[in-house]
Order: sequence, then C-alpha cells, then structure tokens
Amino acid sequence: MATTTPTKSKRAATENAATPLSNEELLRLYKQMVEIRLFEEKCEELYQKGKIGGFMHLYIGQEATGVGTIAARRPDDNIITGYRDHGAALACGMSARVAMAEMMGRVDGCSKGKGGSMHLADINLKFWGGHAIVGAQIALGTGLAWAEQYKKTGAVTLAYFGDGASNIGYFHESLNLAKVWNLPIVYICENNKYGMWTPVEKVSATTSMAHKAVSYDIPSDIADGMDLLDVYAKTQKAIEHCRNGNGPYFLEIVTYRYRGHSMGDQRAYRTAEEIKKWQADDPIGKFEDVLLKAGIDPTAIDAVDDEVKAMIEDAVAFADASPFPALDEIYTDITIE
Amino acid sequence: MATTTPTKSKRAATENAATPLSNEELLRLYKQMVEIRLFEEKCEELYQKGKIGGFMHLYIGQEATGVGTIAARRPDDNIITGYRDHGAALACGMSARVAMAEMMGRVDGCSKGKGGSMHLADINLKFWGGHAIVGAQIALGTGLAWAEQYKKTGAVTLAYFGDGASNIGYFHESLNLAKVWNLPIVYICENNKYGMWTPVEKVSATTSMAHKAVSYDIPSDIADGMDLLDVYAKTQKAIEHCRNGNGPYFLEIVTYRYRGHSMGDQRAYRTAEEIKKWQADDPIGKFEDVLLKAGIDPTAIDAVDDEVKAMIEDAVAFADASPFPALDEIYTDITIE
Amino acid sequence: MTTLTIAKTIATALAEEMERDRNIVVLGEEVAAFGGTYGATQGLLDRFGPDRVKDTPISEGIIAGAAVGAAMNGLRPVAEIMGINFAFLAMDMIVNHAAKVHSMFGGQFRCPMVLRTTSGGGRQLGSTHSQTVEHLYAHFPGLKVVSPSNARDMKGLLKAAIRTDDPVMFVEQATMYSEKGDVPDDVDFLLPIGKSEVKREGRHCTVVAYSKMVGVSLKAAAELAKDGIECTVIDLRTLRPLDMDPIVDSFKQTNHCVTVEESWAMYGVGAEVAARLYETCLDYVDAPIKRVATKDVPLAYSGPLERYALPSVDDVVKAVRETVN
Amino acid sequence: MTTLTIAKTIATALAEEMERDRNIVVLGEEVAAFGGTYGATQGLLDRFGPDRVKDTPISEGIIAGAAVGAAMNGLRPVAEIMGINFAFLAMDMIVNHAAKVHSMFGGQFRCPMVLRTTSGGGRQLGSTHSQTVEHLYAHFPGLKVVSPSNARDMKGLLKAAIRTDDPVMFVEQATMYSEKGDVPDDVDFLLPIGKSEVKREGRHCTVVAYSKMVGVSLKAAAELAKDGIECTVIDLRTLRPLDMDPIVDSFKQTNHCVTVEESWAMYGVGAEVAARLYETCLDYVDAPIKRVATKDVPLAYSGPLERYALPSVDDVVKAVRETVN
Ligand SMILES: Cc1ncc(C[n+]2csc(CCOP(=O)(O)OP(=O)(O)O)c2C)c(N)n1
Ligand SMILES: Cc1ncc(C[n+]2csc(CCOP(=O)(O)OP(=O)(O)O)c2C)c(N)n1
Ligand SMILES: [Mg+2]
Ligand SMILES: [Mg+2]
Repeated sequence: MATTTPTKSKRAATENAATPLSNEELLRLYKQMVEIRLFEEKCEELYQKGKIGGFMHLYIGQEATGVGTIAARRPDDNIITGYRDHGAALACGMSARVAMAEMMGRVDGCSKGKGGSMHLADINLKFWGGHAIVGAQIALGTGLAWAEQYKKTGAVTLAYFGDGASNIGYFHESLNLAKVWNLPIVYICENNKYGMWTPVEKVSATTSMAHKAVSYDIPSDIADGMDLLDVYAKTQKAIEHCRNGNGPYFLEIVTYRYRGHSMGDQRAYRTAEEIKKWQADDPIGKFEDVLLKAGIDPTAIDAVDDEVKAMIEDAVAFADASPFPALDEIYTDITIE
Repeated sequence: MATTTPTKSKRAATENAATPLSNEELLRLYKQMVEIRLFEEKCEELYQKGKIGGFMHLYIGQEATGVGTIAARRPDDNIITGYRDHGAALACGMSARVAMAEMMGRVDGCSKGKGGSMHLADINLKFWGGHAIVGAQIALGTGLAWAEQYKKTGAVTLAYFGDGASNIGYFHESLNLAKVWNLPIVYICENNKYGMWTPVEKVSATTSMAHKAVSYDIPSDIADGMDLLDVYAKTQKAIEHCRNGNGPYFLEIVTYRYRGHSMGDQRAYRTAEEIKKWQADDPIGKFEDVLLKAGIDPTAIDAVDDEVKAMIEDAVAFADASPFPALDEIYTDITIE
Repeated sequence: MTTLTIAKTIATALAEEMERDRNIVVLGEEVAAFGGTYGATQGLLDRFGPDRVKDTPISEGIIAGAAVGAAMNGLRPVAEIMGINFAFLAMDMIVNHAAKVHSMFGGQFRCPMVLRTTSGGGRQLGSTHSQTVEHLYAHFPGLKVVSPSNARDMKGLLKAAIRTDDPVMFVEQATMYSEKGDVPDDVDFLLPIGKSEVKREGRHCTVVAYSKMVGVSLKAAAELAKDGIECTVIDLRTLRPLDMDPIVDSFKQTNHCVTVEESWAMYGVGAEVAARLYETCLDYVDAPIKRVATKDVPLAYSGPLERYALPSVDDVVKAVRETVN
Repeated sequence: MTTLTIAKTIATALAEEMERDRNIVVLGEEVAAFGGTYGATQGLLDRFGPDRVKDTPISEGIIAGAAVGAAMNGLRPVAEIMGINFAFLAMDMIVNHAAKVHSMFGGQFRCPMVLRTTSGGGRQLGSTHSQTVEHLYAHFPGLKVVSPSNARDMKGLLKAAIRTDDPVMFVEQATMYSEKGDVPDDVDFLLPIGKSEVKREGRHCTVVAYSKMVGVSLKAAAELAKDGIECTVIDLRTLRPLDMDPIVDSFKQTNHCVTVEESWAMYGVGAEVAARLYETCLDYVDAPIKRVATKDVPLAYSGPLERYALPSVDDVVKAVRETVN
C-alpha cells in the first residue's frame, strides 16, 4: 500500500483461506484501513506544518481494531471512543474531507471546528465522539446503551477505551451498572500496551484487560488487534451476545500504536525493536495477504491505494479551502434555549 | 447480657472448644462487644430525646466484626472506617465517655464536638475516623498504608467499608493502586446485605464481595461476621499476609445490622423473619457460648455485663456534664498556619 | 391550588411530566423502591414501573454519566444525586460533559437532563455534608442552575427544567422538604428559567437571596418593617442565567442592597450580584452592599456551633440596619 | 540568581525541598520515569529513587486520596494532577477531605500536602481541556490556593506551599512552563502564602490579576504608559487567603480598578475583589470597576475562536482606558 509506514505485506500468499466476508467486503475494509493510515500520515505532516493544533493522537497500527469492530456493527449500533478517534470516525463513514476540516478548525468540520482532533463526531452516523477526559466515554456509552434498551431498538453500543483508562473510577461504576441493568453494550479495551509513556504492568493490577471483567461476571474475549478477521469475528460474537439481551460483554483487543502517544512525544519509553516487532505484524500488510489469499487481484489492491491517496489529497484541499468559523460562532451552540 | 436487643445465648454449652485466646482475652472481647451494644442502645435513646443530632448509624449486630478484626491488630496498625463508626471507635479503645461526649456535640468529645457520630477518631489510637462520604475511607486508608510502607514500620492498615461502598469509583482506584504498589492494607468489606434500603443484589454485579477482589489479583477470604473467632482468625491471617510484604488482602465479613440504616429509618425493606433469623445467630449470644464452653464462670460474665452497664451510665453523665464548645471554637482548627 | 409539602410538590411535578412524556426517566440512589431519601420521588415506581424509575448503585459518577449518555441518545433523564456534597464525585460529568456535549461538537448533541440534588446546612451533619455550593456549577456556560425558594416555584421551575433541552442542575435545600405551600394544579404551570422575582416590595433596601435564604430574608423584612424599614426581597431563583433586571430596578429606588446566601461569601453569589450592581448602578449607591453568608469556616456538628456559623434572620436584620443607616 | 524556565524552577524547588526533608514524596501520572508531562519533575526519580517519586495509574481520585491519607500519616506528598480539568475527578478528595480532615476531627489530623496542577487555555485543546477554575477551590475554608505568575514566585511559593502544614492547591498556567525568569539560588528562598504583591506602580488605575494574566496586565500597562496612563499592577498570587491590603492601598490613590482573570467572570475572582473593594473603599470609587475575563463561552478548538474568547492585552488596555475616562 501507499503508506510511508512499513506494512510488510509479502504479496506472496499461497493458501486459499476461507473468510466470512465477500471479496468486495474485504476490499472495502482494506480501503478503510488504508484510508486511516494515510489520513493519519497526512495529519502528522499538517501538524508539523502548524495547520493542525492542540493535542493529536494517531491511530497508526491500530487500524484493524477500529475497522474490524465497526464492520461488525449494524448501522444503528452506537460507537463512542476517546481522543484517539480518527480511526473510529473514518470507519464509521465520516468523510475524510469533513474529518480533515475539523482537524484544521474549519467551519466545514464535523463539529464546525469547535472540537478538533480529539472531538470528532457525527450524530447521523451514530458516532458519538471523541471524548478527551480519560474514561468518560465508558460512562457516556453506558448511558447511550441504556437509552437503546429503554427504547427497545435492539441497537448495541460499542464503547472504546485504552488500557490506561481501565484504571479510572468510571470504568468500575460503568461495568457494574451495565451488569446490574443488563445493558446492551460491548466494552472494547484497546490494549496498546501503554497509557502515554507508561507500560500497562506498571500501573495496572493485571496486565490482562479481559481479566478486569471477571469481578463483574461480564463475559469477555481477547482479539488479536493486528488481525482484522479475528477482531471482526469476536466483535460479531460480542454484539450478538448483547443483541440477544444477555447484557454487557467485554472485548480486549491487543494492539499497538506505532507513533508516540500524541504529537511531539519523543520520549524513549520503548525500544526500536519492540516497534519493529509489531510493525512486522502490521494489520494492513497482514490483511493484504488475506485479500491475496482470497484471490483478489493485486492490481485491484493497488487501485484502492491510489484511490485513497487521491481522496486524502482531496480532503486536504477541501479543508484548506474551508474558512475558519466567524468569530461570533463562539456564542452559538452553548445552550439550546 | 444486659442488652434489650435479643442476643439468644443459651447458657447451656457442653462441649469444651479450644480457642486461640486465653480466657482473660475472651472476656475482654466479650466486654467490648457488650460495650458497643449497650453504647448503641443508649445512643438510640438519646437520639430520640434530642440529645444527639445529625445522621446516626448504629452498629448493633455487627459487633463481632469490629471487635474481632481490631483484636487481631498490633496497636500500631491503622483503623479507618465509614460513618458507621461507633463500634470501631470503642474497639480501638476510645473511652465511652469521650465517644459519648462527641455524640452529644460537647467539648470533651474526641473531635471537640466538631465531628459528631459519623466522625469519631483518635489519632493516638491510630483510629483515623469515621468518614461519611461513602468510599472515601477506602482511598484515605490506601494513603495511610502507603505512608507505613514508606516509613518501613511494618504497620498494616485495616480499611472498612460497606457492601454499598464497593460500587464506587474509589474502590476500584484504591484496590488497583494497592496491588500495583504492593501496599500493606486489608480491605474489609462489612457485607451487611444492604446499602441504606437497597439489597446488594439490586445494585451490585456480584453478591459476593470477595469476588470483587479477583480482577485485581488480590487474595481474599470470607468470614462469618456473627462468629467473632472466625473473624479474628481470618483477620490474623490477612494481617500476616500484609505484614510479610505480600501486598493487599481483601476480607469480606458477612454480617447484619439489626437496626435501620440510620435513625428514623422506618422503611419496610426487609422482613421481620429475616431480622429474627439473624438475631438468632447473634454475635454476642454466640460468643457467650464460647466463653461458657471455655469454662468461664457465668457469674464472671454477669459481672462484665453489670460493669459495662455502669460504664455507659457514667459515660452519659460525663458527656452531659461536658459543656458545648465556645462559639468562637468555629474559628479554630481550620488551618494550622 | 393545593397545599403541598415541597417533597410532595416535586413528586407531583415529576409524575405530571412523566405522564406527558414517555422519554422522561428517573434514576438515582433510593429513588425507586422507597421514593427517595426525602420522599421527593414517592409513588413514581408504582405508577411508571421499573423501566422508568430506577434505583442505582452508590456510584455518583455513573449516575450522572448514564444520564448524560441517555440524554444525548433521546431520553430526558431526571437524575438524583442524594446531596450536592456527593455531587463532587459527579462534577466532571456535569461540568465537562453535560455542560459541553452540545457546544463542543458544534451543536450536534443535546443533553436534556435534570440533575436534582439537595444543598445546605442546618442538620448537624458535619462539614462534609452541609455545604451550599451550587454557584460552583453556575460558573460554567452550558449549564443552567436553578434553586427555588418555595413549593409553588419548585413546581413551575422543575417542570420548566424538565422541558428545556439544556442540562439543568436543580438544587433543593435539604431542610425545606416538609415546608408547605399553595401549588397551582395546572399540569402546564411553568415558570421561566432565568428570571428573578420580587417576593416583597419596599423602598429602603433591596435584599437579594435565593433558596432557603429567601424565607430568611422575608422574615427579616417583616421584622424590619416593624421599625419602618421597608425591604424589597428578590429571589434569584436561577444562578445561571442570572437575571439582574429586577435587582437593578429596585436598587435604583432603594440605593441600598444586602445579599443573602447560605454558602461562604468568598467567590460566592453575593460577590457576583454586588459586582454587577456596581457596574451598572454606581451612581445610585448610597452605602456599600453588604453580604450575609455562612461564616468562613467548615460547619461543625455541634448544634450551637453550626447555628452560629449559618446565616440567620438576625444577621440579615443587622446587615440591613447597618446598610440603611 | 539563575535564569531558569518555570518547568526547571519547579523541578529545582522540588529537588531542594526533597533534599531537606525525607518525608516529601512526589506522585502523579508520568511524574517519575519521564519527569512530568511538562518536565516539572524532571530528574527527581534519578536523584531520589522510586520510593519517593512515583508514577500512578490514571486514577485522579486515588492520586489525591493517597496523598491525603499519606499526609495524615506523616508524609508530605506533592501530588500532581495533570490538569485542573481532570481534577474534577479528585474534587471530592480535595474539598471534602484535604480541606476538612483537620477541622472536622477537632484538629487531630494534619494534611500537609501540595496538589500541583495546570490551568488555563490557549493551546487549542477544546472546551474540556482549557478551563481556569482554581477559584472554585478557593471557595473552601481549609484549603490554600496559590497560583504564581513568574519563575521567581514559583520557587518561593512552591517551597512555602511544601513547608506549610496545610493542604495547598498549587496551580501552574500550562502555557507558561517555558517562560524564563531570574530565580534566587537560596535553598531557603520563601515567599509568604497569602500576600499579594505590587508588580508595577502607577497612579491612574489599579489592575488586579494573578498567574498568566499578570504578564498580560504588565504588557497592557506598558502599552498604556505610552499614552501617559500609569497603572499599578497587583499580583494576587494566592486566591485563598486573599490579601486585599495592597489593592486597597493602591485603589485609594488611583480610584480606578480593572480586574483581569483567565476564568469566566461569573462567580469568579474579579467579582470577589470588586465586591471587597467597594465594601471598604466606596468613597474612593471614581468609576465602576471593570472585569476582564474569558468570554462567557466554552473554549473552542479552532485557533481564531479560542484567541477571540480569551482575555488579551488589548482587552486590558481597552478596559483601563474606558475606566479612567
Ligand atoms: C481524567 C484524565 N486524566 C488524564 C488525562 C491525560 N491523558 C490523556 S491520554 C492519557 C493516556 C491514556 O492511555 P490509554 O487509556 O491507554 O489510551 P491510549 O492513549 O493508549 O489510546 C492520559 C493520561 C486525561 N485526558 N483525562
Ligand atoms: C458518595 C456518597 N453517596 C451517597 C451517600 C449517602 N449514603 C450514606 S450511607 C449510604 C449507604 C451505604 O451502604 P453500605 O456501604 O453498604 O454501608 P452500611 O451503611 O450498610 O454500613 C449512602 C447511600 C454518601 N454518604 N456518600
Ligand atoms: Mg493505551
Ligand atoms: Mg451495607
């Protein structure tokens, strides 16, 4: 693919693996992952140029988590996540244009430039944001799920958070309530091994995030976040569990972020070897192999790469042409009445 | 014994059970339980007369928990609890006089009348209070334990809280930190089956409090709160674990409060049968049997009863004679500098 | 018109609103099976069932969090936090989320929720359980903060709070639940959020208060009237938005003002009212505006100490006398 | 005297104090292995070891809770909460426990701890990450709240905060860490907590500010001086206790006052300062006191919007001009 980050596809697959997805679907998911990867690389570039400000947290390396889980949702299932939200936004179907305009604080951004990188959202996609207070989205997601249960819609909520966030009080209060109220929610812990610069084992009583569900008698599973198909299958199972009225489910997805915690993070808290090891298991490269094994023509894959590349360029052009909001916009959207 | 609450001792024990405690010690612990029982009954009376104000939470039925756990501590081990704190205060060795003066808002109270029923404390007894924000003492206790670890004193902290309190964020954050920092603390959950008027199963993902320790990989045990010897033995084991540098321990003590949540609680959230069932298993009556089995003379037991009765009357007289604090006392103790 | 206690008024207003709109749900500690610690949700469970009236664990963070999430997703939750002293545990959810999900996402989300809670001292509960801190919430744009002074206003303002599409902190003074008042029966009786009201008229001094302190101020005014000192007593009713209009109008007549609040004065409501009054009415000021408030100390358990620290009718009388002289 | 950034000043002050007193321990998210998000604890782990410098989980409640418990039990913790926006999650612990364990138990317990945190906007972080709310804590008797405006004051006040036996909220403005200043080398250089300081003298207008707004006010004063308008700029330095003395002294000369704060004006610091000034100096007031503050809106991410909402040098210049005319 067209990324500058190594993805390590071997393009030499031989076996003919069966997948639960059609080739069209496989290509669509591949495209989403590439879109996220290239979007993030572009954001990195624009941040360095000063076109994007604030705190920005990239999703590079974690693409299969966002794409694989969201691929398993029904369109009316809810998605809510933390500040590392570009991947979820795009996987939910937000256009790169609108996302990029938000990144640049422009009026055509999904939140009119008021939210920025950490606060992407689109109510029409049932993508509820982007929340930057660590763990708050676990509680908010619990509330979203309660509303669906009350309205008897059958919709399930997917609430994402990091390994670091699992140590905060909201986590405990949310899981307990969800179990007691039997809420249709999948708690998805994206265990990328670090909260900022601190490794899981230094700040968590257990290194297994799934183990944290045991005390609440909430069933759990662990997915390989570098393997989209594994993520997809386990999310399907989790959503089914919830959809059938069995209450909450906990899914740990073991993954890795290639970049720093946020832009400007230069700290040496992990080794080059560790990063390389994970990159060797790149979710996009790996999924490319799946596509090849499924018999998809390499030229089709190349075409997707090119298409996405153009899409991202177009998104930047769109965002750049979008004006900053008028200054009086600060007085709008504060209260409704 | 001299209480008006049924204690159901049969005074007809035959077996000669071996206990880990000398007869003197048995009598001392019996006396503490009777002291708590009679203190509480007196408080009830004084509250109805308007001599005590505020919120007041009685410990009647839970005496073996406070007495049995605190009997197992070294004098320099820390005790910290919630608002249902009369039992812990007396078991730590606070005189009924000082406790009663505090109940009545007098200047000779342990907190000069500033704390009241919910905020008994004596720093010299390493009894750190009486805290009325549910669950806060779990966090404060964690801090006490950290200080002991830092000072390498070998002292262990016993932090008490209710079944209801185990649902609050502080619980999660405290247990996680204690495990990560390997703190010498025994978390003691007094599971009396209700938080206010709500039964455990309605608000907790699990009815087993000990199960809540699993996710943190903190070892746990369950004690019969109506059986002082069981409480004592299991607390000893828990304290040993902590004292030996093995990190936190979790002890669930299954118990029951005979009275309402606080004074004035008339709600019908439990049946008379349920209350009777537990009273049939009264911790004091049961312990009287232990004493008799150990060969202690019934007249010695009666003598203790009388002694305690007189002690409580004396405490009331003392408190009644103690003046209210001078009004200007409101300006003291706010800051030190 | 029916004479009701404040507790009963609240329960009635909630029931009427729940009858009107199925999206209104109630949650909190002890609100369902036993109708609330103060009886303010009595009867709702029986009438509306366990899906709409829900007891929660002791978990203030998720009580508020579930309410915000559900409000974003179409419900209109009325959450109860047993006391404002415990609401600190939910404060992130209230000020960082309820107050901001509308604005931060460019208006996409709504948060039509009411967070009911109790405030105030006077019950010998000690310093952590006796605070009056609703104005801390009123600091934040995006929230509305309402705290009525009598049964009638409770009804009109609670119903308005439930019907507004914005998040509202609705603060009830904990010693007032058994106070009775005449309450309109009209199921659509609404009072506007963000309007102060003149509760008594007089030409010598403008007394500004809210919640329980309105009653205290009215008593003081009656006392002062015996000596010929006539006070206008204005009830703020809402701390955000803050309506200064009737205060300014009155002050232009009286040229004297005393503010009365149950919180500590420092960074409190009286300071804001005074600062604004001076900003707009400096030429009308005949004497410094006085602030009556709880003394700047944590409230002690002991009865005499607590009473001494809290603002009293006498304190207001004294402040008005000093001001007008 | 050494020229240091504010981040380095804090790290130095902490190291000096830790050297002096073994009971001082440091805890917080990312404070140890990587020396703090803003580098303000850089070098402490290497120098004092893992028992005294501790990284914590993301658990603001227990960061504050462990600090309070340890402070009660003989340590002198300096806890860091990464930002005051996250401190809401620790607010119960700070205002209900740190502020009260001394008084509520009749003076038995002490809570000698410092809670360091950052405040302020200006970094395009959106509305939940850009707030200035230290005065909410200053509402509570039992706490001290300090927020210095330059490197020298940081050193003197942080050391004083660590040495006092009372709990202190120590608030650093997040955009200021790289600002440099001349810092006394004296390891016992202390500044008194609870003293405002005159940072510039002038006879036309008294400008009252604290933290970052002192720098903004000094720039405005320099600007105004070009037109012959001379300002006294007073740095509050401490929000509780609040020292009005130099403000009153100055105001009696200038008869004009502008307050400048980075928080929202409503129920803010300017209101309290203004209310007190009118209380004591009414006869000296020549014009309404003006409050410069962040506009009453949540701060948006978009650069131009955020800059427009925050108080600027121009805002101060304009307010002073309007006041003195
Ligand atoms: C309540 C709160 N505390 C601290 C922070 C600062 N902070 C932002 S992200 C982060 C690390 C979170 O790590 P993790 O949950 O593992 O998510 P990841 O960044 O790895 O996706 C911290 C400490 C915050 N935003 N909110
Ligand atoms: C944070 C907080 N929320 C609510 C309350 C009100 N409250 C006081 S005691 C209590 C019930 C606690 O039950 P549990 O922990 O089981 O202890 P028990 O009273 O049974 O000993 C509640 C809800 C409080 N004091 N603090
Ligand atoms: Mg992580
Ligand atoms: Mg209980």
